[in-house]
Amino acid sequence: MAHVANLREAVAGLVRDGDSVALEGFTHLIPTAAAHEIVRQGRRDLTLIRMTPDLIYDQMIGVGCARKLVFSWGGNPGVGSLHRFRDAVENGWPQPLEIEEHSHAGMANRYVAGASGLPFAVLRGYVGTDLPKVTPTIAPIECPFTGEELMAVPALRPDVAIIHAQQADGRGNVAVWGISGIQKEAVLSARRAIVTVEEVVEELAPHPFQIVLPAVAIDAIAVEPHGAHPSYADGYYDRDNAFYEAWDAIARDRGMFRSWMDEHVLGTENFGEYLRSVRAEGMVSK
Amino acid sequence: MAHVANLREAVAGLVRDGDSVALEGFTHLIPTAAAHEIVRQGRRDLTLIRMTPDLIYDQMIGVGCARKLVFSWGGNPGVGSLHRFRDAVENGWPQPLEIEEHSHAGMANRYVAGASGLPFAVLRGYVGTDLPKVTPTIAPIECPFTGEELMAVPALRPDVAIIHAQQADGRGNVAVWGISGIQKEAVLSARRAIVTVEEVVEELAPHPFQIVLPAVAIDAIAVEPHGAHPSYADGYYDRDNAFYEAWDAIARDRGMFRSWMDEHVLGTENFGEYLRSVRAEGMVSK
Amino acid sequence: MTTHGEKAGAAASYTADEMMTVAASRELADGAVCFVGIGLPSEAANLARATHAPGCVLIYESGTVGAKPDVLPLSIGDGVLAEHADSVVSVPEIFNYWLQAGRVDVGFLGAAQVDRFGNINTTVVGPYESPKVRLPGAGGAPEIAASAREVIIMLRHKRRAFVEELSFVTSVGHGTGGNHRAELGYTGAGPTVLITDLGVLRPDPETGELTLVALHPGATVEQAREATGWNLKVADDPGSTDPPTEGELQVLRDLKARTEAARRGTST
Amino acid sequence: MTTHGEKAGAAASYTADEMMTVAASRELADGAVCFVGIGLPSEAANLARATHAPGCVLIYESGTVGAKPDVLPLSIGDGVLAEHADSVVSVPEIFNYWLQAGRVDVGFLGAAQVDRFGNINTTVVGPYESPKVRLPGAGGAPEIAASAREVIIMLRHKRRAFVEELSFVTSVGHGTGGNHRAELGYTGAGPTVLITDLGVLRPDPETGELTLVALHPGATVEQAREATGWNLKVADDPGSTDPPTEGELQVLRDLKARTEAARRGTST
Repeated sequence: MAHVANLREAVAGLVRDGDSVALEGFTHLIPTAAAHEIVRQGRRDLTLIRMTPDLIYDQMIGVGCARKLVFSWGGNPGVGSLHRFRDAVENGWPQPLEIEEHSHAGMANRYVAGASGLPFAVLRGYVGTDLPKVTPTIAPIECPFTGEELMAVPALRPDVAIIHAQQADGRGNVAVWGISGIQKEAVLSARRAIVTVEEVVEELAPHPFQIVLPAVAIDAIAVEPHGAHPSYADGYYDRDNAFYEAWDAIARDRGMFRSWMDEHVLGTENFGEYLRSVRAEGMVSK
Repeated sequence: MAHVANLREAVAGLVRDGDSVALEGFTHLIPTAAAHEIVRQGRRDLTLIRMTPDLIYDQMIGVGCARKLVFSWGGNPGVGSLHRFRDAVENGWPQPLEIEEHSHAGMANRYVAGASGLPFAVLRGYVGTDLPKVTPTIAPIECPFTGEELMAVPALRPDVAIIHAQQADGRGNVAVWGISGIQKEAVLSARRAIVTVEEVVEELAPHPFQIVLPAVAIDAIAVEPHGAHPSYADGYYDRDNAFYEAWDAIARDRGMFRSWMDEHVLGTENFGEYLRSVRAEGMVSK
Repeated sequence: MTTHGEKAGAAASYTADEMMTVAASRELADGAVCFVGIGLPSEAANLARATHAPGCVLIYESGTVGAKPDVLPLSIGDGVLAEHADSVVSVPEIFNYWLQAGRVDVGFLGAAQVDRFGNINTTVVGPYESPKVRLPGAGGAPEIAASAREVIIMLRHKRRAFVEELSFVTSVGHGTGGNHRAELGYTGAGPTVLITDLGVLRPDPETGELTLVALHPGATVEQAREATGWNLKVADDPGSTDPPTEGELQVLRDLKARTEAARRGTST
Repeated sequence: MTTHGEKAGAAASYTADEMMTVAASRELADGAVCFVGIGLPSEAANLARATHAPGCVLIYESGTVGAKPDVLPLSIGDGVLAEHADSVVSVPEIFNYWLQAGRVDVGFLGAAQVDRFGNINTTVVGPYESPKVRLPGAGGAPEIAASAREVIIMLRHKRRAFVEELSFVTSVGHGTGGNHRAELGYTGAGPTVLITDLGVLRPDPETGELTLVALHPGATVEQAREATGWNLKVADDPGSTDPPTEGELQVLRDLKARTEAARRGTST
């Protein structure tokens, strides 16, 4: 059952070295505050799971949190490459990164299977591509009624799922509106779930295309205003596009990356300080 | 793409003798107006699909529209038996009714598979029950990764799905709020879809737990105020509980059933007249 | 209508149905996630929520999670279930993401017939192809019985309901007994209690056979045997159910009175 | 920056990229349901919606159906996609209920590399285990290429992008040509057109090999051959693309100017 905690406690209590961790978000509501806290607490050997690894996974990979990445599209959305991700895959820096690669449809259905308590999901896809050659977690399966051959993928059951949402109510129910991506399935597929929110309100109001995750599905809620920076939170703030563009240069160089992380993430106590620190450099639009 | 039609035209154009037809609703937003129109137009040999066949399927079975019923729970919700359904199964009156029987979880997943363009769905269930002995559309399937045995059920692909919703907007997008049951999957699993609505509004406003079915998924929309009677439409009217209770006595007797249908459904031109007709007998609470 | 009531703090007078509902409500622990069937289970679960288990999370198969109805729902998809719910989700989600995924602690079921191993029939009486009575069917019960961590069954004690052999196994309890349920691959414990209007039955830990372990005040072992279609196993020293307290009974009667007013359908 | 423009009604001056976007936008029929990739495809699809195809239904993999962005989305899950959308659904729904179910008429894709049969690589350049360039990966492309009724690809004509052999087949076009795509069990037609900044390629109806069937104004067959890593097949009498009209160009430039203003990030 959800309880409102501070993020440091939530991460300390629920994210362990060696865990498989899914910090989800489909370019909206990226859980940056939580990712930074994992970096600050120096977690190691994580299996990072995500459909769309972006800046926060670039950061976690670059500082050496990750042993493995399970994913379907890794990039700086709207800008280009993830240089830390590429450096890990292409050059094994700072350490080798095992990868398990799927398509979006495959990853989405793996979460659905996990959230459904099933060992696998079935989809039309992968046939004729090179993905089954490099990804062992893809296998053919036959329809017992029609004989048709389809593809199966195993369920994802992360040890921990972490998402950022707009609001929680007083009972610990969590509201996400606008684009909600794979957030619901990520939370429900995981053994433990942490949600950071923009704010806690007494009662949730209806918003367009809102989903509500009941309190009983969540282990800890932490209030982290602007916690999805540099992505956006529908109803709260816009994407900090300048930051995404600036990240390209920061992440391109190992030294520059390290000193940036040291200054803004490892050198700050919490996400509020991080925001002040990057704002001082004019990197937060709003 | 959705166009606003009248219900008579929509049923005439989209529901054919011999079709498989899913009129869905999980005790909320039952598409009664559409069911009556099918009765008035004298459709025959229908395969009726529904998780929770209730009064409207009792009526359709009782007047002889149906050849077969695919279902998981058939009753007068909160009251008791469906006497016309029972008479058809127990005594073959007015004609034999073939049945294909699943659990709710099985039916729900059959719709999901249909909506997903897959030939089958997988679930945990049925094992050790007598359902697989009497229902051929249940088959074991093995997980290609773990070797675990689960059950498969074939997709439902109704020729026509019909639901009742609260609102459509000017573009033909349809809003359902409150309990939305299996309505989305029923519409998306079907080859053709008809939606009756309480009203057309210029722009949809957010409501708690609302889903929006895009216009492109719907073939015809017809405005039928109070069209879910005797069930309820969240935000519009309550359940007419007296009607559900009265139906028990009406449906228990073949003759009484027939004369009731003759008077209120077959003897009226449209749903507005039906409402006036039953109101005259004090059978609509509101 | 039989009435009872002797103990201190106990209600002066109550019906056997009230005793059954109260006894069932006491089985629900506070904070438990409970998948609730309509009718008696819904009555007992809401009594529990209004008394000792305010933190229980009631799930109905229509898709409501954390339902908090102020009157008893007239149907499984009643509007009162959605009104103050924590969330409302689709029917596939409630069965897949909540029940099948193992998020439900307690499944609360009624039945038409039950056998000595807590298997349930809600499909037909008589042969399937030419039934004597066609019942509503499976609904959500098979998967509730399969996937909830434990199952509570409520059923009025009658010989035609407590049968030697079910016409149809709709939902699996302890199967043919012993290890059978686990051998079928079910991870949940199955029926851990059957509450009737006469007493309380629990499965024998070895054989899985339902055993009368407690009698409600005024009920006798002979009554229970007579109302059971198999040779009923009775605990060596069956206990006695505490009668409803004044508080329990007041809350239950208020709930039913509000429900009856709503059922008459004059509210808007 | 090369500029063109001679025909009556045609724009006085435009870039090769603008020609490419305009040519691609013309491929989208009004009313079509189009699954749109980010970048060039999104630009072309929104140009189509703002010109000749106001009734097209744009789907983005983030879950927006009937998106009507007034500026080009900066990312696949940009807020402008949800703002005026007909509906926003979850990512599993968009892939299962919309794409896989066959509700998408046109898939609109970019690529890192393409081969003569319209197969696409967005995974790696070089060996998979030790890549020269690690690309972003599959994303939604494999299933878009698989399940859309037809696929439009946009890619700037460059020798390192138009390759004899892909390092990795991420998404299937016409496979190894001929009937191969159908033999793989795909029902959609696959890539029906590849729009470049030099011209238009369409698959040979027999072999499935991409054939240069039209050149944009000013471009030559030689340029196209030089920018293609395989021995490019050219139609006997390649046509000439109509240059952008003033209207098309105005709408495109306005769209891009609004987008650039938003990208600078001063809006709230």
